[in-house]
Amino acid sequence: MVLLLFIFVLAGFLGFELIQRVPSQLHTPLMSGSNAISGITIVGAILASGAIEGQMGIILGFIALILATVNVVGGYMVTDRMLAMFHSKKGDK
Amino acid sequence: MVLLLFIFVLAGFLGFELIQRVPSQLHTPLMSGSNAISGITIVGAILASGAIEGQMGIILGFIALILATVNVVGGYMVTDRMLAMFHSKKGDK
Amino acid sequence: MDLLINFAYIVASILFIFGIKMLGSADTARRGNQISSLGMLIAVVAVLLTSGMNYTWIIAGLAIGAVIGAVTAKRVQMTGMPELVALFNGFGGLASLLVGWAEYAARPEPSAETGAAVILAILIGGITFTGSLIAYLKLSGKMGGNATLFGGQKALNALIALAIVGLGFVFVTTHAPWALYALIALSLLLGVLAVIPIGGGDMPVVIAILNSFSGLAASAAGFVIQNNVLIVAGCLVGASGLILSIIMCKAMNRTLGNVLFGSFGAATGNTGQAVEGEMKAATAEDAYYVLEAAQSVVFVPGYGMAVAQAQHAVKELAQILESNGAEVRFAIHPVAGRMPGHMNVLLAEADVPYEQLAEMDDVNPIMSTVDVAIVIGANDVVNPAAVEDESSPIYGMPIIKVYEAKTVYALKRGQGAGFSGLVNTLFFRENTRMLYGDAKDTITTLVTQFKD
Amino acid sequence: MDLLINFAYIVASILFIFGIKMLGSADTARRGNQISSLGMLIAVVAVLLTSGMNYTWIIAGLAIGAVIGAVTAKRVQMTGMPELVALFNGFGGLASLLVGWAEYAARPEPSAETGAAVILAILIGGITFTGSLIAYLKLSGKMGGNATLFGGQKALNALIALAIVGLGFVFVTTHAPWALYALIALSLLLGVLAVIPIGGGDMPVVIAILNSFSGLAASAAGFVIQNNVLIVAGCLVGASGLILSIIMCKAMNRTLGNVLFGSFGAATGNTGQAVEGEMKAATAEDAYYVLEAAQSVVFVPGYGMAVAQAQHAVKELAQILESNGAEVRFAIHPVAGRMPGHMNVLLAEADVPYEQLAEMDDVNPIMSTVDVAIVIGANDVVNPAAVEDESSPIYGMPIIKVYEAKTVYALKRGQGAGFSGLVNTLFFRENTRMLYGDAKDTITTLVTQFKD
Amino acid sequence: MKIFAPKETDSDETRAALDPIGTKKLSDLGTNVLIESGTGESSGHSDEDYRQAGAEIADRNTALAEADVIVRVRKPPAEEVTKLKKGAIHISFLDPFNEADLIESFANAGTTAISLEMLPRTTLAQKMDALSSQANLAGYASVILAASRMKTILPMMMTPAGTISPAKFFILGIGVAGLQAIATAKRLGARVTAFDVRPEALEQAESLGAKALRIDLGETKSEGGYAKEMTPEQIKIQIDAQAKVCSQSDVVITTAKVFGRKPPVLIKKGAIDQMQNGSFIVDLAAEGGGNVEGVVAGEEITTDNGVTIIGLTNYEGLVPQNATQVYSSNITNMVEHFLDEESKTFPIDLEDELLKGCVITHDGKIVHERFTS
Amino acid sequence: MKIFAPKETDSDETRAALDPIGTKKLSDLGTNVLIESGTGESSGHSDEDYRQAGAEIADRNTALAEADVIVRVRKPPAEEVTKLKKGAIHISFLDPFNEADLIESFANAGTTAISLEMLPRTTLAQKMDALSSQANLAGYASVILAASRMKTILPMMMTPAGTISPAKFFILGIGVAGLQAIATAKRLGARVTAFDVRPEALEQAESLGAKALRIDLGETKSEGGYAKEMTPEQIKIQIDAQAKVCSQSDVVITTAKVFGRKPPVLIKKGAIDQMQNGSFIVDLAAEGGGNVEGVVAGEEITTDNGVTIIGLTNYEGLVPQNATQVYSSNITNMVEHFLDEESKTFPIDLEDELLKGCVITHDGKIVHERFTS
Ligand SMILES: NC(=O)c1ccc[n+]([C@@H]2O[C@H](COP(=O)([O-])OP(=O)(O)OC[C@H]3O[C@@H](n4cnc5c(N)ncnc54)[C@H](OP(=O)(O)O)[C@@H]3O)[C@@H](O)[C@H]2O)c1
Ligand SMILES: NC(=O)c1ccc[n+]([C@@H]2O[C@H](COP(=O)([O-])OP(=O)(O)OC[C@H]3O[C@@H](n4cnc5c(N)ncnc54)[C@H](OP(=O)(O)O)[C@@H]3O)[C@@H](O)[C@H]2O)c1
Ligand SMILES: NC(=O)c1ccc[n+]([C@@H]2O[C@H](COP(=O)([O-])OP(=O)(O)OC[C@H]3O[C@@H](n4cnc5c(N)ncnc54)[C@H](O)[C@@H]3O)[C@@H](O)[C@H]2O)c1
Ligand SMILES: NC(=O)c1ccc[n+]([C@@H]2O[C@H](COP(=O)([O-])OP(=O)(O)OC[C@H]3O[C@@H](n4cnc5c(N)ncnc54)[C@H](O)[C@@H]3O)[C@@H](O)[C@H]2O)c1
Repeated sequence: MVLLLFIFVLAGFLGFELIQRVPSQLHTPLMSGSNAISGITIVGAILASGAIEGQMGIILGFIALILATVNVVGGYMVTDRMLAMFHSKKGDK
Repeated sequence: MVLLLFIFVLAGFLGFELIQRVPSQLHTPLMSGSNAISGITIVGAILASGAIEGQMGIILGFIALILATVNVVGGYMVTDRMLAMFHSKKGDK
Repeated sequence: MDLLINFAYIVASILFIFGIKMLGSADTARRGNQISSLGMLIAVVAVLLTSGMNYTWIIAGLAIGAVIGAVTAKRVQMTGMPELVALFNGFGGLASLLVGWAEYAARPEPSAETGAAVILAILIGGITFTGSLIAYLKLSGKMGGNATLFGGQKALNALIALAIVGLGFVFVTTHAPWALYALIALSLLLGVLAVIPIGGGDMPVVIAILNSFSGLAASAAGFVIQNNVLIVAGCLVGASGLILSIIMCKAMNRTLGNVLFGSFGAATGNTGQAVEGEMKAATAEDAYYVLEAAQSVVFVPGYGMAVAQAQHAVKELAQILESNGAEVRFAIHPVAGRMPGHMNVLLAEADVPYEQLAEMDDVNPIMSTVDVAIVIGANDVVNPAAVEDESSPIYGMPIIKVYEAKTVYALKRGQGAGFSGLVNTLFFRENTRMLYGDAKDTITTLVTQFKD
Repeated sequence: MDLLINFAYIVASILFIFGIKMLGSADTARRGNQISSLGMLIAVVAVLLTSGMNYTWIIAGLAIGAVIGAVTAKRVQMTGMPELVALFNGFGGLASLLVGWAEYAARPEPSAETGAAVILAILIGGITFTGSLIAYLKLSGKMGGNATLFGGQKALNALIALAIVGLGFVFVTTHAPWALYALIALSLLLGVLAVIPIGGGDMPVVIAILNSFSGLAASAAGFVIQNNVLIVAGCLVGASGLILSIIMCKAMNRTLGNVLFGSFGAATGNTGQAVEGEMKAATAEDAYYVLEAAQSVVFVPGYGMAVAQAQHAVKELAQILESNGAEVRFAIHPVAGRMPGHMNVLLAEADVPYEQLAEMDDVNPIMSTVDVAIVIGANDVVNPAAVEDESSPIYGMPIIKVYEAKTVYALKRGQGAGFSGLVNTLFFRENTRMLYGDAKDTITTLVTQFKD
Repeated sequence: MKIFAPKETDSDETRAALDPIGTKKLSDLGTNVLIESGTGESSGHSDEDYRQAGAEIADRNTALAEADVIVRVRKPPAEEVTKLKKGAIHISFLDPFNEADLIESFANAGTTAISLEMLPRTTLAQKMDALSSQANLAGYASVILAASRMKTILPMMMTPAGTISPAKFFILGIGVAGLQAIATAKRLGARVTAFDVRPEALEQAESLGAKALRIDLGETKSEGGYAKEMTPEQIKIQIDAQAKVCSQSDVVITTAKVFGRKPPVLIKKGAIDQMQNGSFIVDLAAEGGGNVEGVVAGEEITTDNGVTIIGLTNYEGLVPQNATQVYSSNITNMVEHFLDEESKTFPIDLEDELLKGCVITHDGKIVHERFTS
Repeated sequence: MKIFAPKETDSDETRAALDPIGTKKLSDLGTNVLIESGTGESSGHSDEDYRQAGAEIADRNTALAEADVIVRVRKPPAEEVTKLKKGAIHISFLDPFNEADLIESFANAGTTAISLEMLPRTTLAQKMDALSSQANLAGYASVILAASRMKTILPMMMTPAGTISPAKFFILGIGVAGLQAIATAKRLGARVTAFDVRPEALEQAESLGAKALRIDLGETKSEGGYAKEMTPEQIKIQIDAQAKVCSQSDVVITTAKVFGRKPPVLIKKGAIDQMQNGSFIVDLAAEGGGNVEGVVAGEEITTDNGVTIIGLTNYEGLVPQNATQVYSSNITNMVEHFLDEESKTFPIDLEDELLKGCVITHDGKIVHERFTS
């Protein structure tokens, strides 16, 4: 648990440092992209729906899995669409 | 061990991100300051000289402790002296 | 096998880190997103290797979720993306809540630590879910975008917070299911209450915050199931989301606190006269991105350029824009400045080539094809009242019709009027953004942006 | 108690993170160092709380080390600091080596993982130790600063590396003490061999690298004794030290590889004529820090300023320097440029106040009190040969004696000569730094530095 | 509608009321433009140029009697007013404050006299504002005149043969002419100091790189773009402060006019006496009496201590081609502004802000409020 | 050592060889300075000014006979050479390529004649380089002259009364004078195109903001800072390209001289015929024959198509005070450079790089290599 906390703290700092000056045009894609990452809870959902005993747990896990997958798959795809648009606009000139 | 590796990786990234644009005047103090931090091995040395069994271990630990302490104490003090000088120069104007 | 999985987690985390970093810069953003999705793939594959899994449910869940996600993502209109992101975000939060709940359902007697983690996962996940839903509704127009306020809101929120703390304590000590259910209900309620009072215009910041929350929720879920990739990825998102929302607030000239709890509704410029619309401030950074992509740019200098002595900086910006491929013109209004030819003197001093100087009559017909018009300390000479408002004292004066350009940046120090003392409705238009500050400073900042 | 200790470790790590971050910026550096030392204190106190410790040795060791460290740190001359840092760094490396060794001595049958960690701690620690020692000797002048090269060096190094890998394998599998001792010896040898061929001028970069190594050694020691504060702090130092050394190389216009393995010795400008000294390039960033602290600055414009059309940028820099408290003058040499009054035309265009223009004869007498002279694309008019070299065709021509200023920055595009085609010895002087590149770009970068 | 531009009668006048560009524009608007032969001679335009632009070269007397609108630069000789047909509109500078008789005769002739200097100086009217357009060129010309007369150069030059210090200019009155004089002298590299009673004008001078002389005069006001008259004490303080600057200046250019009154005398003999041998004073207000004591309108005098005082009455006439261009454009803009598209007439609506300001006589009466009493 | 500055004999000459500042400097160096009465009159300096600077006002004939060094601007009248004492040093412009007789008489008189135009143009010699110091002012004055004569202004102005387009200048020959002309015209806001045969000069013109006309002429060389003569084909190509620019220009300023030869005729009648009515050509090479076909040295002519060709011989004389200042400074620097501190004499060492270049006669002989044959 302590180690996990350690990891948590370090990751937090890293998150802070990573995002320094983001051009405002990228605010939305960045948000959307990191939203997709937050779908990492999919891993938890998989574990819950696949490895947990008890009906209740599995049902909850299953719903969680669907939602998390939507978040991940949809999130990445939307972000990619946004960025593709942005790119082609830049490519124009 | 895996968690430790995790921590190691995160800390490494964090170290990279922290130092972005350092003015050349600060190169030496920064080096000196982080040198002092690398004296953290003092913690290991304390454990070695205080908690390890076996004569050999203790002797090695003891020497390590002295060296690490020199590194830590001397390192911080030298850095502070450097920075104090730098400060007063800036304060001048 | 476990070692492999854990190693995969590390790789996934590293990919997330790179992904987020690359998302922060225009050139690498798309690659960054792909790299982070690769990280996600690795994490998912790794967890699937866990021994003793029941794949039926998993595959079903993955399939259903993937189809829904992919279809919505494909279908959505460009304009609908922000609200979709909000919705997805809400799903993520709910998923974290459910993971926490499921874990409790499976092992109903958690240790204190795990219990606390469960509560956090549920709490943060719940807030994220309903908060995101409200944001979605507001953004998609299914709910009034205005701030919805009612009396005692603050008191109510405080009460709920108190109740949550109490219930949390009860749950950790007694593991009573009812406490859990109550917590779930309250957290969902709290999400609604927190977002409802915030105006539609501030929703992007709210989403950024909720995004940060959903990361934290994932992280909390990670603590529940003791999974470090969840912790790392969740916390990365949590922290970067927070920073991002702060950056966004800065870009809006607000503080985070002000957005979340401040006075709501659209701030109108204190112009003393009723004008429709509001003056929208932008930063040089915003302008940079628009200018960077602009094909044709028209500068409209006025007396403020003379006062700021910004001509040299303007010349430099014009040169940069040209070498960036844009067509650059200076539209000189005959009465700009305080003497005939005032702008000419200044621009000649800065060595702006005469070829770039355009007369009002030459530039007005093509104004609607101009991507960006940059109004540098000019006011009266671009005041649409001269064309539109018959009651205006300057009605009938020819002006440079910058308002027809796709985007207008107006550089001024503040809300000062021009020589004629009139309110300028240009500054309140939909396509106008104010860049406040001394014109020279603003231009120099823009130049710096281009150089970085 | 364990929880408390671990918690303290986390706090210490956070303090280190803040400390390093703050060390990176001039305003906060000193506070940063103090914060990181606080972190160290917390870590030490925490470890002392570990149960079952024998405090006799510990207190003795701490006391002895502290006294030595404090006294040397107090005593050392300002000029001796860099080598002292090198020495301390070496001690840190050796300590890590010893910690690894002690752990092995205490538990001579380590797992494969721990065994690998022990090897790493010993290897990196050993290299750090002797490498630092050599750096110390070179810097303090106790050993020739020149690169010491001998034939077959590379082959030898490769051989040693091979041997280390082999011995490492033996040690991990058999735990044989002799393998360990051999490893220690070889790592010490490798440190010596790696640093000896590097010239004294490059020592700062070497120290930065060794500093990074000592961090990694601590981290390795952390893996040996499974202590996470060691891992975190060591790795932070390792990574930041690496970045720092890369930054330092950039500031010297070199690559890291070039410094460590490249052709050694001083690079002389390819001027075609033998001149003592070397042309030393600097970056605008370096110049910024010197200018920032300068009390009096003299600009010496020449034809290059005209070619670069840098006058406006120069004016801006001058203004910034003035508002920064420096006294700014423009020293105009009568024949600077290509026509009489060439500089006057340009500076008047940029609106440099006439009060700031100084004639050669007025500025020369005070030149030795000037902190920084900035030579902007001037060459012949600041060529000391006119005063010093009787054989020079321009001997006897009056020049602006910038070489008397404390620091000279010369802005040129490259090694081009001036109108007269002569080599300019000014550029090879001890107090001159070249800022290569178009003068306008260089000045603009400087201006940007001030604005950031 | 017939618009007639007669040749200016003043032999010093180099400008014309219309140039070929203006002629063309008026023709395109559907009016008939009549030009007296030789009108454009001194501003660089031949009769042929006008003819190609659509004008008819007309006999002066015939055209005066026929024309619906007469445009010229200077006020007409009194005898010509009677030649105009009833209801004709006469547009020119009129100097109405000093020309009561002339106004009287316009009224008697039943003609509409428009005095361009009376045009309200609103933002809207600027395109017709001939005072501004001419003052602007006068400011430029005054500096070039001084530069061509000086024994020294304007810019600073640091040369192998020593440093030539910059010429010092002092501009008094920072209106349109003063600003352009500042701009021109600055362009040539002179050190320029400037003064005006209106504080906002000082900022404008600074926006052109001049040093503003700030004299504390207590309260001053401005109205409609023109300066108000000052109290005697204020004038005294100002005069002393200026004398000091003058004594250090190589060239002093004065441009201070006060609407409807004699220009203030800002440079007294005492100040001139302290000025350097070889220095110049250029008085742009000379026509109305001058800002400089002893200035003679239309002439150039040199004082005992070697100060040359130039008192031309027509600086803009030094660049006649451009002066004609902008004057012609002002006139054309005015006609275009008020022209009735259908009937091709120039209706005089005395309710109109602008016309109310500049129409002096109409329908046999003096209608302008400042001249009726 | 006595140094004498006689009043210039050419009545058009406004400059003097010494001004009071130079006089003072020479006096401080320990020499005796003699000045003829009225020497500084036209450059703004009274006898009194000189006297205060340490000079003695001397009778011309006496002083000519007494002085060890005679300094003046223009070449002396032939009859005065004989009046000099043997061994006297005479410093001035001499135009030695066209004045064989004068040189002869210097040699016969046993005097040392230093021709300032022959001074090698090394970086070291710049402080004495009167050609540069005068050409510089000539470049400035030529533009101011043109500006004061034009019917239009130089800068562009976008005004409510229409846009005044900038005047177009074409500068031919980008030496010292050409560069300063470019700088001055640019300052005033004109559009400037410039041309020179030396490619490096084009970069210099661009460094002042002019547009360089790049004509491909094949190979051209420059030597010691002077242009070499071109081949006939090269001249043809150049003339055609220039004619086009001329026809679009309001003012053409030519400054092309070739060391020791007649200046090339760059603007032929054909080009002038295509130029606009009211445009100007200012020929700075007029004295040596001119760069412009039909130019008359010292006069101003107007062609049938209204082009005014100005061929003054002394543009720098338009700003006599500064011209005198820098000339005086060149002279003073030269005396100071060669003065023997102890004996206060001006020893002529023909081994010296600079003297070798500019001493024409010495010790009764013509010693300069270019004039001995
Ligand atoms: N051209 C002529 O001959 C002439 C002569 C006299 C009068 N006028 C009149 O002057 C006006 C000219 O119009 P215009 O558009 O050029 O100017 P304007 O209408 O007077 O507006 C100037 C604007 O510049 C802003 N400003 C002032 N200093 C600034 C600085 N340092 N940085 C950024 N912005 C600054 C001011 O707003 P903030 O205070 O908010 O910064 C102001 O709104 C017309 O009304 C015209 O009729 C012209
Ligand atoms: N004033 C006069 O009347 C006159 C007339 C004719 C000749 N001269 C002679 O010209 C010389 C003037 O001396 P000076 O010191 O002014 O100039 P200089 O000696 O000619 O040196 C100019 C320097 O500027 C550098 N440069 C060129 N373009 C540049 C750019 N874009 N950015 C940065 N640097 C640039 C060049 O070096 P890189 O190529 O390495 O960049 C060159 O070394 C004297 O020898 C003088 O005798 C003067
Ligand atoms: N509305 C417009 O757009 C418009 C158009 C043209 C001019 N204007 C303004 O009208 C004003 C006057 O223009 P003008 O040039 O025709 O004015 P002007 O010729 O009447 O006077 C010239 C200047 O002299 C100054 N002056 C008067 N008495 C003085 C004294 N005792 N000492 C010093 N200075 C004195 C005046 O303040 C004025 O600035 C200017 O501010 C100008 O900007 C406005
Ligand atoms: N050593 C020094 O420091 C120093 C001092 C003064 C001048 N100079 C240099 O000497 C050079 C000449 O100076 P100058 O002004 O006395 O020269 P100049 O008066 O002899 O000639 C003027 C210009 O005309 C040009 N020219 C000649 N024939 C031409 C033709 N057919 N077409 C077009 N242009 C033609 C020449 O190239 C020259 O640039 C310049 O480059 C100047 O920089 C050097």
